[in-house]
Amino acid sequence: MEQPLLEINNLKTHFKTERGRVTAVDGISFSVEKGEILGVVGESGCGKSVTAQSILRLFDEKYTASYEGEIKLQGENLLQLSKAEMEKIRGNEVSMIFQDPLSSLNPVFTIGYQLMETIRIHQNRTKKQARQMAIDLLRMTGIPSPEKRVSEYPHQLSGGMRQRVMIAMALACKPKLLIADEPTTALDVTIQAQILDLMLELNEELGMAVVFITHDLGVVAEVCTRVVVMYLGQVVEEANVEELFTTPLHPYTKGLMKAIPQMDGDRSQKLNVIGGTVPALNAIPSGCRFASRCEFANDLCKEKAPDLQVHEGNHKVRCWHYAEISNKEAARHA
Amino acid sequence: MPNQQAESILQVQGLKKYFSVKGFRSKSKNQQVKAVDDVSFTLYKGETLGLVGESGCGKSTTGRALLRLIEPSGGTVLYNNEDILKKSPREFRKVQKDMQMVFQDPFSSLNPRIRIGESIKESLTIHSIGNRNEREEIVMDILGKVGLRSDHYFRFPHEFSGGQRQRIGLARALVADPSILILDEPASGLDVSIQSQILNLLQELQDDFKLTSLFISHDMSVVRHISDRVGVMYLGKLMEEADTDTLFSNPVHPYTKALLSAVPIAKVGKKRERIVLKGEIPSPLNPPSGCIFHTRCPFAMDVCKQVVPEKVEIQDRHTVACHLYS
Amino acid sequence: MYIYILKRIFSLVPVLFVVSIVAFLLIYLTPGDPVSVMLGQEATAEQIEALREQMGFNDPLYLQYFHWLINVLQGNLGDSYFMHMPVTTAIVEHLGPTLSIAVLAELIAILIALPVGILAAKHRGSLMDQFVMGFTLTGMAIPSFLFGLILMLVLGVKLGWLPVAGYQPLSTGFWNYLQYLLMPGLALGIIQSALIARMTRSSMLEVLNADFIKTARSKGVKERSIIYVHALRNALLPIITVVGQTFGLLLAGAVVIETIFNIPGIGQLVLNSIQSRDYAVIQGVILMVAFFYVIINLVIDLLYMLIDPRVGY
Amino acid sequence: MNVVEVNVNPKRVKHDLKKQERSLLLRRFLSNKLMVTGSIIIVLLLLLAILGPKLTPFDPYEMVVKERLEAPSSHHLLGTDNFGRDLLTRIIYGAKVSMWVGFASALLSSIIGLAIGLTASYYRYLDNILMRICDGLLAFPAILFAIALMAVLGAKTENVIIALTIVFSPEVARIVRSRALVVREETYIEAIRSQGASAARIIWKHIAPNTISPLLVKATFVFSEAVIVEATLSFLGAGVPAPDPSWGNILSDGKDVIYTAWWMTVFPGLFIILSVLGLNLLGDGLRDLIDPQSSTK
Repeated sequence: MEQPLLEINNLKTHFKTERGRVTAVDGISFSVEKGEILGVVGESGCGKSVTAQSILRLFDEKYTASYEGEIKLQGENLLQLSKAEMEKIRGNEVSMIFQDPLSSLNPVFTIGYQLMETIRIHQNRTKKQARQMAIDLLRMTGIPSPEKRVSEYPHQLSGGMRQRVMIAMALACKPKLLIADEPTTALDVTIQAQILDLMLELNEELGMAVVFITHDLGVVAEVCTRVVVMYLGQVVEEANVEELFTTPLHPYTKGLMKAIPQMDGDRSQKLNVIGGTVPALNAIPSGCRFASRCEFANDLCKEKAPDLQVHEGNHKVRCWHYAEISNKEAARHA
Repeated sequence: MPNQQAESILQVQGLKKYFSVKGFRSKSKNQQVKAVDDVSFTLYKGETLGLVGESGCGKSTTGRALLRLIEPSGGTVLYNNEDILKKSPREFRKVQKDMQMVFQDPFSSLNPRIRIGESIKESLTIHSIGNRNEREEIVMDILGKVGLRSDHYFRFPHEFSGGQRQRIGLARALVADPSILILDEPASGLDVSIQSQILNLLQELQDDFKLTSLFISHDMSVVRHISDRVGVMYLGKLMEEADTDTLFSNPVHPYTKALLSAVPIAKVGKKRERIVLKGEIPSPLNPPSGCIFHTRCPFAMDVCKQVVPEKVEIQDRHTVACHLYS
Repeated sequence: MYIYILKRIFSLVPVLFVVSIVAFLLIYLTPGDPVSVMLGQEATAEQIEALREQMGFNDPLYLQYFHWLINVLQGNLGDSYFMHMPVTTAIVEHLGPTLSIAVLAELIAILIALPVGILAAKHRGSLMDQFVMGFTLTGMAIPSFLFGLILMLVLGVKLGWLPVAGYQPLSTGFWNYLQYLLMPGLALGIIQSALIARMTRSSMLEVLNADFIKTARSKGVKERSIIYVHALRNALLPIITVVGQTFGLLLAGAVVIETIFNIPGIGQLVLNSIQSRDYAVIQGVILMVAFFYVIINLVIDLLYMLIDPRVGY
Repeated sequence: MNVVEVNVNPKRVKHDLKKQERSLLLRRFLSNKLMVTGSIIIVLLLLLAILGPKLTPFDPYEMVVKERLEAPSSHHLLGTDNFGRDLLTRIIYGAKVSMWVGFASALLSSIIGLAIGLTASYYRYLDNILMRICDGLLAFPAILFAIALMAVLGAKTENVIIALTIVFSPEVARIVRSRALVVREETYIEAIRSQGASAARIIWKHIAPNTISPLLVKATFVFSEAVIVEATLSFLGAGVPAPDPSWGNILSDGKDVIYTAWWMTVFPGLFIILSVLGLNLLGDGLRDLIDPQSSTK
């Protein structure tokens, strides 16, 4: 199996706060193959967005953030690169789009300026060439009359349009990997559908791998090929999308799946509930982090933290009793 | 479940809310944004009507107009067959006891400077229910009903999580024993696992308090789960209204079809063809003529461009406003 | 676009109206009877009364206000009894030095404040940042006249680099003109820079937390141009607003500083008027400064349009 | 902070909670470096102003011509002024004047500013009128406006307070109004309005308490600015009239003899800087302390 495009080993991201050091991402490991769409799913505070931004080292490393572990892009560990080398990679080999289209574009510069900026940083193009490339990029992401839009300002466009501009900006230098941090969460459902279709087309056309961060399992099912489920700074389950939805193993993943009101679910049934609340990052319990909310937790879970074991193929899970739980449930249903 | 001969408790007829936008450029005279344009529906006792639609469709303005948080520009709202829009503030206060609202953002729906018990007690003091220490008892009792402890009474909002704050919002709405509950995206600001706790709690409370509710949300699957009937809104107009099962199993209006098909399903292998609407939601400053959906509708006919479609009842309590059916 | 300009200008009318009312009331309520001063001690009561009637001092208040307003609009701010000349000429004669100090001080303030504020924001939490915060806090704590005295003591007397007092108009050569203005300019400018630096720092910090900065960084934009291109342009708005608002403070500061370095500017005019109870001059100066303030803030408002495309759209 | 299981009678819980909150506030107060240094400076100055007169043997008004302009010595710790009066004593009495003028004008302009700001934010038709008046008043720079007002009111210490109040109230009103307008749009105001609360109840129980934190911070800065403006007024001879001592008029006496009697400029100057710096530190510290949300972030 040739080398994966991106390989993250035991990534830890620490933040200095007034109340001491907080570890938002605590030993994350997963890899992304060329042209694959990997879903990273979890609830707020699970560290999925911190993981995404750690890949591009977007946090301020002088005063607040520090990293441990490895982030290998085609064998090269990004954590050891200098600032200048990192700046060459950002927007060129790996680029990113963000959640809130209203605030992710600079309000005082035109769309054209911000698009051309990416092009001219990484490729030596004249202003005229860069402008033409910008117009083509806008057309590629489905924006009507791109010649006019180029000289408009962000506040003149709708949320959906702005997200298309963000995607155009990210694709300016044909990156190998696109990190999408909840790109459609702030959009309406019909606009979200358009953006998701666009991303699927671009992934096929350009063979560009995508790390898709979201909290919406519906979006994961529609877009991703493989999924990583995160809880409180750790990966608790990793599987192909079919396996994850048909045979989820970790109690948290199962709980999440049953907690969502399904479009074809039984309306008379009460929704499944995951009790309690997520522990605070500076008060992480010993043992399994999900123990406080897990109905199957026993003393072993409370004392010793399980690590990510391989169930079969590339289906991994971080739970001591996932096998017994599945058998018990299978027995109950039979 | 919707019982057919249920007694109607609130009749909304031709509700309108027009915001006038001062013409910024000389040539554009004072334009009007028709945020809510001639919306009519009925709330039946003990039922939950879901109001669903994308941002800017006027669903939340409709909710606020019923409580006159935003003064409507027209239409009538009959409660105990009196039009509450015409009542004087003093008379309207009685209605305000019976109609309570639950808001979306857990982090700004509670006064940060006041202990949560006090915030809940406000409603009792305003409607002079019980005397001083009786009120404290009533509040502690309602705290228990929403899954909090009586000693939470003395804590400040910043000491609670998002889910707990929504419970406090529910307690505040229910403490004066209302008959109608208007919920504006009560669970949209929460994570899935907390959202399910709140939705279950909401259904229990609706049964205990025999409440009639108007549930406003952009999340189709949540609305489907909790509503008995559903109305779909687009750019200020009510496009279609029906019992939940009818609407979700065979939607009639092209917009409803597109809306439901756009919702991503957390199931694998069910690749259904999706109707992807072309173009963007038109700007409310100059909405399209005739049927406002015609610019994006795959079945748009000439008549749709000129004439505004009438609301037609194609089946029992299943109405739609579309020329394909009038 | 032009609608915005007209709107801004039009919105000034009520403010200027209030300014004129306040200025008029200040004059009207000031004790001392101008007429008796004019006629001197020997004048009999009847003569004073006749002159009062003739000059319209017994008219109803609003009538006096209109007369006063019409005069002001024609540039006539009444007469100075002490200096026996119209207030307007007195002010215009003394305007030169005060304006030059104010402009010089503002330049010094901006030249110090902007780089210092930006660097403090860039190296947030570092020693440099703490030093800047210390400098701004103390800077705001020193009254400008006190700092002027200290500078005079140190630069003027001890080191003797700059003349301690006096003023040479520009016509007598640039360095000649500048050397007298440097010390007052520095005294005012450094205090003013403390305020603007503090504002620059907080405005830059706010912008640096915005989402579009993270987008720029994710595009591989160099840290330098993130600060000076992406962030600074957005941070400029609140900064120029503060500069506009504090320019009025600066004019008043210039007035005070002059008394230390006895520069024949508006300051001295005001000081002498205080001692000689020549209130018409004081009110005239106040009205002029207020008018200046309103105009400057209008200019700042219009500058918004150039910086932020959302304004006036 | 996770909520611990407690099922005891509510009254005692209320009592314990209040104690807990006080100790939390104290701990946050002590951990706030700015706040602590600021308060120490201000407390020392207040003690000086109140106890000082009892400690110093000299009378601030008694002129001893032969001891004129003496340098700081064991006899006169900070030396004497150009009328032979003990400088330290005059500075102490001056502290009482300067601090009192600053405090009174800060308090009065806060009260007036709060009233104007709240009314303008709630009653929109009044908003325009009140705000244009404030803009008009704000066009007059503080020091010059105070000079003009003193000319109208006459040179008395109380008049300085009135003048400063007129000068600073519009600023406070503008800060209160802008915060109140933000608070007005918050959901909890919409909630209380939907329940039919009266305008007065909404303003005083829900909007006003949430405008206190910016008001307190602004009041501290008004206090420090008032001390500077009073010093400037007295320095120009338009503030606290001689022979009453105030830091400003001591500096004014010292201005002409600056080369020989440097102490007449340095010591009162130091006291002004110290008091204003203390107040600025207090203001900055207060800003972090007041908002409970900011503390838990």
